[in-house]
Amino acid sequence: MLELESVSVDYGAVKAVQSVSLRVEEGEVVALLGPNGAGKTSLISAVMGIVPVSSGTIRFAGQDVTFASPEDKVRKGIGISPEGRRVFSNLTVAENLQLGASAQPDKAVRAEQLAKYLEMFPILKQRYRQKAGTLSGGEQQQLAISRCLMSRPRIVMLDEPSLGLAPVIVEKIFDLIAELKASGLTILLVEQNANEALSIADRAYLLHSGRLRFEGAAQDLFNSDDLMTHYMGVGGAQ
Amino acid sequence: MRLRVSDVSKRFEGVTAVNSVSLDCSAGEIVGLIGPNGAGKTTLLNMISSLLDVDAGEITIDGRAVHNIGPRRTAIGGIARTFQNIRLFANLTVRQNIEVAFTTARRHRASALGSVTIERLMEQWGVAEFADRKASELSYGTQRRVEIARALALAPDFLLLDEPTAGMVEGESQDLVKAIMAIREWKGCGVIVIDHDLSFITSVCERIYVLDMGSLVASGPPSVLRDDPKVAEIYLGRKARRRLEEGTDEHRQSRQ
Amino acid sequence: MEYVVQQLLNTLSIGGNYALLALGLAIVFSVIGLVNFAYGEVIAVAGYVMFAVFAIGGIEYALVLMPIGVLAAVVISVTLERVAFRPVRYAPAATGLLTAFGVSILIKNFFITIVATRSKSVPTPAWLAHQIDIGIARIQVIQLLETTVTAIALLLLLLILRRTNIGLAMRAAARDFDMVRMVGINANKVIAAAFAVSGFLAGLAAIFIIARRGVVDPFMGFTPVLKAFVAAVLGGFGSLGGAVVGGFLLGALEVFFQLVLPPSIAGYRDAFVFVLVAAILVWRPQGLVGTKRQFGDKDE
Amino acid sequence: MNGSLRSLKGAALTALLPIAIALVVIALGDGAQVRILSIFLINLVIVIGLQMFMGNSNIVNLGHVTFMGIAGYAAAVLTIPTTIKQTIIPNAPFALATFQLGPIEAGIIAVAVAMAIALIVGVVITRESGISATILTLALLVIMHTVLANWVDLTRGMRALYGIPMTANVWILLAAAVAAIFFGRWFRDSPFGIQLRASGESRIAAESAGVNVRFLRLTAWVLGSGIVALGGVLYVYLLGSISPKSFYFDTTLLTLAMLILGGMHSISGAVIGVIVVTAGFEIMRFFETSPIIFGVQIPEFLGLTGFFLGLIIVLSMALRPKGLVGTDEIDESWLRRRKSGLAERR
Amino acid sequence: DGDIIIGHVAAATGELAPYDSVTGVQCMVDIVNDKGGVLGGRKLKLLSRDMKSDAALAGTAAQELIDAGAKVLFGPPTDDGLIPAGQIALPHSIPVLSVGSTQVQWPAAIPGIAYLTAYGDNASAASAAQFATKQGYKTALLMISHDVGSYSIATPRYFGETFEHLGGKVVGELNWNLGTTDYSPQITEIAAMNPRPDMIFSAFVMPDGGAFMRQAQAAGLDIPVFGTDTFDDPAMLTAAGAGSSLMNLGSHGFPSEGSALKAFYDDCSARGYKIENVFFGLGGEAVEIVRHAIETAGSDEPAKINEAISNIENMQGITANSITFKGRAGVPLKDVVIIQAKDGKFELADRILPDWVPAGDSTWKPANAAE
Ligand SMILES: Nc1ncnc2c1ncn2[C@@H]1O[C@H](COP(=O)(O)OP(=O)(O)OP(=O)(O)O)[C@@H](O)[C@H]1O
Ligand SMILES: Nc1ncnc2c1ncn2[C@@H]1O[C@H](COP(=O)(O)OP(=O)(O)OP(=O)(O)O)[C@@H](O)[C@H]1O
Ligand SMILES: [Mg+2]
Ligand SMILES: [Mg+2]
Repeated sequence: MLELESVSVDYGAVKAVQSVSLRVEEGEVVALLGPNGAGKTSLISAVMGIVPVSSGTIRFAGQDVTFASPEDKVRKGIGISPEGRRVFSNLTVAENLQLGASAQPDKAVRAEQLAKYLEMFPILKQRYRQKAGTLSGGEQQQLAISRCLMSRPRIVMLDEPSLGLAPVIVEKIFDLIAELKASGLTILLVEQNANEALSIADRAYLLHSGRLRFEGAAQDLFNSDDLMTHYMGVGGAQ
Repeated sequence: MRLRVSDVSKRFEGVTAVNSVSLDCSAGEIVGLIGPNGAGKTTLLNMISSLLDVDAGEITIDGRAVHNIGPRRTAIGGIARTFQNIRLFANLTVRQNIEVAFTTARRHRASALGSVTIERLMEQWGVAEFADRKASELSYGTQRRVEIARALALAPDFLLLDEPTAGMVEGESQDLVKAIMAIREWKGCGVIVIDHDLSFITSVCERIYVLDMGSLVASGPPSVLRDDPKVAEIYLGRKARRRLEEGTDEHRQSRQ
Repeated sequence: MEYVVQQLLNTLSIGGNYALLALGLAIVFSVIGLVNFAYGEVIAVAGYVMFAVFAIGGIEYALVLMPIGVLAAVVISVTLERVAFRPVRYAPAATGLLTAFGVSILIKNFFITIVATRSKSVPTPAWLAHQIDIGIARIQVIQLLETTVTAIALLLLLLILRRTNIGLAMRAAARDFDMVRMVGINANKVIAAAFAVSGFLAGLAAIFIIARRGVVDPFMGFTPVLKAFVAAVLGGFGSLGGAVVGGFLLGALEVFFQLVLPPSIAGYRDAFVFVLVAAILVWRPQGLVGTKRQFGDKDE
Repeated sequence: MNGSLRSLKGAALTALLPIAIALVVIALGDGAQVRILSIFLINLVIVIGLQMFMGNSNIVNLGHVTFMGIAGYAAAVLTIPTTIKQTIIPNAPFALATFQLGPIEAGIIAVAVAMAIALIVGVVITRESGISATILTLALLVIMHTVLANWVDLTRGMRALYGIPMTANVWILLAAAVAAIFFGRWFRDSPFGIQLRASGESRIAAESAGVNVRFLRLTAWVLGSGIVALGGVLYVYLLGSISPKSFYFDTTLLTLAMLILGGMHSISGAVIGVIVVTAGFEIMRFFETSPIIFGVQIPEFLGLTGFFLGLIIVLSMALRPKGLVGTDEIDESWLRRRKSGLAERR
Repeated sequence: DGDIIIGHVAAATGELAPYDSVTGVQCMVDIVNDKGGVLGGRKLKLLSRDMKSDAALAGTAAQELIDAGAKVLFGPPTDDGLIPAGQIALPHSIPVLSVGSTQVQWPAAIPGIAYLTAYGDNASAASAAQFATKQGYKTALLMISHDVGSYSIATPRYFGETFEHLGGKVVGELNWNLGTTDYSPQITEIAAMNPRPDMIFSAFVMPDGGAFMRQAQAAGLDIPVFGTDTFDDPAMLTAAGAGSSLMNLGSHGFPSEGSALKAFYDDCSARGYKIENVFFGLGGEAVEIVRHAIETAGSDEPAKINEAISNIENMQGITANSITFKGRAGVPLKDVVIIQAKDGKFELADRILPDWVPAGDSTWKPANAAE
């Protein structure tokens, strides 16, 4: 469904992503892992089109969307919960969710999605008329995730969705991901929480210094002590 | 020295963010503050650092009231902090970022300053190599360390850390544990730390306080996390609880 | 008392003009944080286009000229956004301010070079100056129009901003442009829309200004926009309701000091007005309409 | 500390360019060119004064020219010979029409008066942040202008005051400009300057690090106003006459454009801005006089200077939104560029 | 001996531009040269520098022009630019004539070399007062402003002084501010005066005066509004629209049939110049004064030209039939034309050499504060 072919991203002299090829099939959950500064966020931003791709092509549902605008991509069915949450701080929770649904023309679907996420994250219901900027960090994260699902996209890219969340909510998020997966949604998941991510993903990519170091079944990465310790610092030794 | 928060409350139109919470922290102690999202942890920290006024209650250091005096006087009074969303001075260099606080310390906290220098702080926090780089050019983890170094440049009696491990990979969190332990050894200051990384919290804290919906629901040694069913219910969820019970090595455990 | 009623009506229409312009400034400020000092030139462009159509095209029907003027203001406003302000959209506030100054200098001197430093006349319809007797006072058509147009424009704007997606998107784009795009909205269009609305308001104000002055000149926008700035800040910059309140308040202050100051110190009118404005700002830094709140470490 | 040595060197480096320009013009230029140089040097002083508050506190200041005006008028009224004062401002308050001071005493008093007024209004202005503060500075400008225009007994209203001994020669102006560069750089790099800049980036974080934001803003405001005031004194000593029109929006915009165009956060930016705008302005003015170039008479085009000034501002802001020099001093960015080869990105 | 250079420190752009005229000067220079120049065949040459309505730049421009060999300087219309230019000219004894200024005190600032081309404001205001009295007006309201300078404050008070000297009464003063769009508060105020004044005198500038008259007329305030030369501009007529029927003014000259001004305008129109307003005529007059002085002095030496100008007596001018500088400290004695607007056109109503003129320096105290 989403296909990247030798995509590179530069920020001036900094080569954040170097010739990365990656694909996400329909209905799959794909984990994208890597330490700080690996280039995960840059890659996702490039897919969305908010940072320019310096070379390579991006295809979505068979179409070349390398140079399509972010808004077009969202309307085609790509959703994103970005790094740093990026809620509209001067709008209320309700207004944030309303904007999240912009790409969904069907009113009924919008209403249904709204009801669903307000139920899943009751805190959003309680803070419904509050300015999003004054929410706590974790509340904002929940809002960001709900917002991107409001339009019922075909694929979502979640950039560290568990960041700053209490364990109980993290659990909820992974339950949600599992549920979304079951309902057929395609998911590209960026996580520091490698274990959780790999346990839910079908396939995984490991990124380091802008280059791919692993691609394959999630379970294989999970079982590779070497890779995990070396790149993710998992296990305590560095 | 003892920082004491007594029956402090804060309301934001309609929301009681903090409801009559009391806690304390002594010099040399590392205290954890945990709780679900929106529990009021950051709000409590904001009140201790005087970024917010308390609606009721008081905050004292050795009996001297330090609430509602504004962030500047709080800082001079010996309370330093970091922010959940990193707030560095983006266009200043790492050295200058630290110097901002250091200047305050030199003028107002000379006696507490001892042998602290900007260079030493940068060494200690592993940012010396970036000394002349702008804060905005650093990676996330490095920024966090600069922020802590800046807070320490105040030679504080109490250090407040708001989610220092957020966005760090596990290896980095482990390093942070050591570094925070070292702060205590070095300056003997008290530390209050908020975090959602349980292995981090359990490894650094002697005591923890658990907040929920603005109220204190539990406190005690880190084991309350495991032992108090209420905490488990509101905060941990099934899996985290299971992991805690089974041991701390997350990676290996869950791979079985 | 007839005199008092009459002066109140005068105040309303003067304030209405300030309010229109303050609103136009506030909407752009609230969307991209730009302090648009080139706004006066948008007014001037509206005027000069009307002049050109009259002088070259020979058209002197107000009902044709006026819509053309408003349209010109919309077009220039949107064009300026595209060519001048978009490149500095993410830059520090001072940069946008200077770009606006630059645009202002450029347009002003364009008129000086191409047309003249001196004023040029634009025909205005006689019916605008007609007087309507309303019992105790007489009101001119133009005053009536100005007050009602302001009221309608404000209501419409508030409706748009509060109720429609594009209004929400405008307010959202103010904080995070890319994120607006990432929820599937063409944010460039949103910002262009804000400038279009701003230009529309300037066009309306321009019509009233020109109807009163009868001529256009390169410097015509300066004073009204200076006042509009003060009005916008008085009401709380970025707050649209505030801009309107600020506009009327400033109008009232001016008229008040115009009337009560004895001739020996009447020349100090602007100093009195601005001292009072400063006092209000110091008393309520968030503006008359905004509320002061504590945010702690959170963002507004 | 070695930091202050570095900023001293930086200031010297920054001052080199205006000094070189001045020496060349003095050696080779005609009367008019020396005059242009003089005004350039005065603008340098004013723009550095503006930079001190605006560049460090990150608050746009539209009111700096106020202090140029106050000091200019104070110096004028004090130095005009009593015989002239008796005819043009016989009713001047405080018996000002009855005595005359030398240019140095008068200059010192004028700057002191301006700084005292800056202190009083500064207490109010520095309370505010962002656009509110900016509009307060604008209000200040309008109020000052209105007072100058109306206080006829003292200022002669909009009519020019004249008879001021023309004591500003180009060497004095050069010395003042260089001193301003060093002072501005020293303040910027001093611990207080750094704290003030920090508060401009994040007020919350700065206060939490113990920064006394209001006090520092006020300090920068008063010192900066003092430098601008010095510029105003020199301006009247150069011109020999003075009228309120010189201290209003045109001057405000021009000096502001110089600062922002060069880069408001650094002294190098201020200097480069003044140089570039002055040079651009003079080049345009040359074309405006319909010169003959390569045998072709360029047609006269009034308003060309303004047109191009606008164009240059818009273009350079679009291409270099942070100003020509950027946020750092020139020497700082050189240093950084040299070092960045060493420190690699993780 | 090449061309004799006249340097013009011109307000070509900026807010003073309507009150200066590079083209009027240039046209007259062309005419003089076409007629064979001066001193038996030498040509005049005009160099102009735009001072952009900026005082400091006026000084620079003066220096440039003197460096370029100017023997005479023409200056901008206000003293803030004239004085720096004059101070630079003074050591060279180069005479400085302001083309458009009517400010009586400015020549005193640079004594000995400074001249107005126009009459002083006191003379024009006195002429207007004399005319108004003749029309039978008994009470007058003064509209003043501090924003423009002596022109907008002193001129109305000169008028008031003369008007009262001639037996009329000033019934009040109202303030106006430069750039005002809406004069309704003042108009309502005047309409409520009881009894209403017979006339209004103001020194409005362009285009504020037009706006005021337009709005006054629309509000049914049918009182004549007097002004001076800033009103003498076709743009003012159009700005005033229907309100131009209220307009009366005292100006420098009127291009009536057979007048020197008409001839000058016609000649210049034929040469392709565009006559904007009466300052075009003053520009020509300034050149004529200099030509006259050079011929009289028989030299192009600045000091000699200066001397000759100061001794001019009863010279035939362009706007005025007789110009005298001798014994007048730089402010010429000229007659004033009174113009009225009828059906959107200016008409000559009278030509007056005022019998009584108030002293040149008003203290600018408000008229009614004297009691
Ligand atoms: N706007 C930018 N300008 C310059 N360099 C950048 C920019 N954004 C990111 N980088 C650099 O690009 C590299 C990749 O960053 P990126 O944010 O994509 O990493 P990441 O894998 O998402 O890391 P993290 O886990 O910390 O979020 C880093 O070295 C970073 O410093
Ligand atoms: N300035 C404010 N205005 C209004 N409500 C606020 C403000 N600050 C915090 N709140 C509300 O108070 C509650 C507590 O917020 P706080 O930031 O203290 O939570 P937290 O415990 O730090 O959560 P997290 O772990 O998610 O960061 C939240 O529900 C939040 O919405
Ligand atoms: Mg990332
Ligand atoms: Mg928090």
